[in-house]
Amino acid sequence: MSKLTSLRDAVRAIPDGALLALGGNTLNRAPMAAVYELARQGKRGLRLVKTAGAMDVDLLCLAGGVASVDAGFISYESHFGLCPNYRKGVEQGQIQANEHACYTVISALRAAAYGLPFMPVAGLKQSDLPRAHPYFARVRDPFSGQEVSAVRALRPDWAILHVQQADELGNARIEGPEYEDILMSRAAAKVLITAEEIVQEGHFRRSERKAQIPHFMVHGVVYQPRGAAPCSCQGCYPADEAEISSFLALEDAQALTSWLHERGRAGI
Amino acid sequence: MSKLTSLRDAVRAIPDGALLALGGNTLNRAPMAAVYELARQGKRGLRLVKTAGAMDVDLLCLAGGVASVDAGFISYESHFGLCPNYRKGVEQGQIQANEHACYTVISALRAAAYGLPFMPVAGLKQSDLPRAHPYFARVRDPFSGQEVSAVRALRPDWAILHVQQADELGNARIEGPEYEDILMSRAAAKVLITAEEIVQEGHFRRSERKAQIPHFMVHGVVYQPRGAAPCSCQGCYPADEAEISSFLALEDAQALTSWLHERGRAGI
Amino acid sequence: MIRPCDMMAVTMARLIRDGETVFHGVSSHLPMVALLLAKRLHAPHAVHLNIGGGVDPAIARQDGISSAGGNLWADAAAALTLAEVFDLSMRGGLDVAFLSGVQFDSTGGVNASLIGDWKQPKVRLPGGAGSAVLIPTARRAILWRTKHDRRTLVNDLDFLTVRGHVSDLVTPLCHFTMHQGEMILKSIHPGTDIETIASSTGFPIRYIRLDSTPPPTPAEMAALKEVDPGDLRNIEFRS
Amino acid sequence: MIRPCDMMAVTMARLIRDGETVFHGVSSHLPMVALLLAKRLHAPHAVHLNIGGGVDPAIARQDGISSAGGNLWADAAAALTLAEVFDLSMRGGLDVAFLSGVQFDSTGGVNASLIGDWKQPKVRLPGGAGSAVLIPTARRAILWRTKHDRRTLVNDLDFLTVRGHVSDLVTPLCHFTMHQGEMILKSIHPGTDIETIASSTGFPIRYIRLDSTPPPTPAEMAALKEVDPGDLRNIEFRS
Repeated sequence: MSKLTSLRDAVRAIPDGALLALGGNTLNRAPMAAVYELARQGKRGLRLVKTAGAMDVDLLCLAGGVASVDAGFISYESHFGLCPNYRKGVEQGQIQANEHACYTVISALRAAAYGLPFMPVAGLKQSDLPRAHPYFARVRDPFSGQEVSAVRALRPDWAILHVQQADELGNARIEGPEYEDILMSRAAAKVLITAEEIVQEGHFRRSERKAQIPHFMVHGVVYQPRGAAPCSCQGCYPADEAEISSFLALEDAQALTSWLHERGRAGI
Repeated sequence: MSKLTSLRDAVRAIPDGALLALGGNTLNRAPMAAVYELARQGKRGLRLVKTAGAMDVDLLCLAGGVASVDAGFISYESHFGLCPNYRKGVEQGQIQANEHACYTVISALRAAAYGLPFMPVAGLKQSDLPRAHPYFARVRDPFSGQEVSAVRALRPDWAILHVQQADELGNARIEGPEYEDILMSRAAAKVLITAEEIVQEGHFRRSERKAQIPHFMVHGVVYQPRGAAPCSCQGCYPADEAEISSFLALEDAQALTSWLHERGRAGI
Repeated sequence: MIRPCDMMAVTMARLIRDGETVFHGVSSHLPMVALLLAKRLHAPHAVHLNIGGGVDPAIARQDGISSAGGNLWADAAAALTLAEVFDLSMRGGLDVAFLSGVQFDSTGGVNASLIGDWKQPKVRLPGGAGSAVLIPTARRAILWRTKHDRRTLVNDLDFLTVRGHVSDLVTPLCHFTMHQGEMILKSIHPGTDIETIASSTGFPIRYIRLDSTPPPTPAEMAALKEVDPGDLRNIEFRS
Repeated sequence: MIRPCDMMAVTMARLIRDGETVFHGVSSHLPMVALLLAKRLHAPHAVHLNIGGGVDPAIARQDGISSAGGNLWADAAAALTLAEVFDLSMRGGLDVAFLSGVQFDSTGGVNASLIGDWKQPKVRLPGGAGSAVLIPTARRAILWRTKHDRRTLVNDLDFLTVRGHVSDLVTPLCHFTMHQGEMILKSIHPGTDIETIASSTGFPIRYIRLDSTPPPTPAEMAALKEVDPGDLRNIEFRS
């Protein structure tokens, strides 16, 4: 029942057009190795879901693989500035920007995890967002009669999550910030795990730090050291500024292909 | 900013009539020392909330302190049988049994934690429960138009939780089964923690096993070794069958008073 | 002489298929043992979900008091809280839920709430725990009850705690299964007969093909003793 | 010469009161430093909430790349995920949220979404992150922006990402505060004057009483260097 597989085979299982939740937050613990492989395989029409994305989303946009992005925030942080490829794709009408408050992404994922078609959301009040997007609505509290906002469920076809530890059955543990990863593993129909380290199942059994993602939710496990690089991975490595800058210097999809090819030969 | 206090003073802060969430599940990690103290102080009109309660609920019922119980299951397990005092109180019309599916208690607490007046609930379909109780209703999904069940929010005035470790600021950590305790700490307006052990704040800071209940949600911390006994406490002690049987032999509230007095003199 | 608890545990275990996600709750030592037995025998990859929150616990430590305790967490590889197990079922990911009750009717209806009128019950029962949401959402719900009499298997429930995806009902006398919305007799445990069952059942007994429940095999009995050395499967019969 | 980042950090820090729960998100080094400064000085019991999920991290390790990273978790005593921080605000438990944007109007409206027409934007901005739900639910939202010009402080927003409980807006030039639904000038930072501010602001400047923002005190500057040895507060000005 081992689910260990290669990154190439794991990513092959993800179809064009998939609704894809990406773990991590901005430049932290994003599943970059899997993102590279999605780009290498030339996936098209991906519909991305994330509270706050950065290089992961931007790279797939440069690769021309993105149809839409449901997110609260898409940008690098600090001196890296905005995501140029995401911006360009949206501004040229090739990519649909489904702007959320980060919390409405969480609420939409919760709805999926709870088997619900929608989730009421407190807080979304005076904003043009509900007017601009059909995934927002109002719903009446059946007890008080008062109205409250609601968001439509987002049930990703796949969640791709990079973790520090997994066993070959699929049990996976995140150390440090969890971001929305655990929720994504519940909301998605299938889960792909890339892991810094493959441990024995007994490792979790003997520990009080249990896997937070149980094996039966997971459909593929890839041993992928530095699988979040050039983003940071808590307890393993910081973000790699030079590498991020190197990506940001790429001018087009062709340049990206060569850049990915170089990294592929280096085993990244 | 220490919140360390005595059990007596902590329980004094809880008013008659409070909506009270009790941590743990059946005979596991229920906050029994605090329950004893609620009975000793003769609290009245308490409205209890729990997914599955046993001796905690039954004891407060015998003490005459309970107005209502919102729960999915109220019973001992295995050979201890039903909760006689809860049964009697309900059957005599003194206690309101607000039967839930355990999950609708969870959903009602989630609604409170998420600042919502209600929570939609999948699954509650063919049942007399919604007809019998006003906290169930139907709500229309604003996107598909289909109907789904809903439960009214339950926002406890207090959650009383027994944990293995807390620091004096209120940071609290549960080891092993969490049951609904973490959710209760979010849903309740105030939280009372009793703890097997008081640790230094630095203990959590140095560890990767962080407190799951942050200090600012907590209003009182009581150092209470064996604070779940005679229920079990994971990693500390098993349930005490003799002591549970001793309680079950009590015939009335007066007998309970003596029984609690004896235990009080023994420092329990 | 086959003990009813052994016959029930084995019958329930046989209903679990390999790879299924299976949940049991509180007061559920019998299904817990049945699940451990199935995992030992024909369903090694069945997934054991429970209130203690451990996924596939090895249960090195027995607990006769609770089937919702920390022993179901301590040696598990992954943790999944009760809330999350419910969520799993709500989104269609739970294959089997084991649930009990006090009254059962021939339509698969379950009453675990009360006896008498719901506005002023004669007997307040524990309540259905997760039944009201799990039985309609799990792929199938397997019911068990250690009593089989006309007060348990009734024509009319005093209260409908839930009706839903009930697939089977296992009692000390027999095994019922749901067929086209009706609870029909599937097999009779050794040591009883259809007349005894009919006279102990409040609703009409119907069946399509009637089998004898195969008695526990030596292999099943040996495995049963291994997974349940403390005889937890017998707790409900002792009380 | 007072650097704008120091003046802004100090001004924002002074707005935090002791014991308050305070959240900042991504791309938020300046409010992060302001909060650490406030905790070092007058608000030791302010509670630091963030995306990394650590409550009151000591932040022994600086991170110039992200204000949402693991360093905000590593040495915290308690963990609270982003989802739970949002929940806290939704139920009325968050005192202060620090948020930014690209356009601000005189009613406290914020645009962080786009420039141009929303159906076909000229510029796609990062998005409001948590703003649309936090600004209406936090007791007060403190806005900051490292640019102060007529494209930033505008009469008409291209898109209303959110309007809500904005209490203050801090820029490199001045400090605005909300008064009866209107953003009014509260104090002018050293080194500028009201004419400069008026000509750099797209909406009419109004005030009730106009102060000079007190320059950072030696104690504030000393504490600032202690909590931010890596000069993270200056990141937005360098880029």
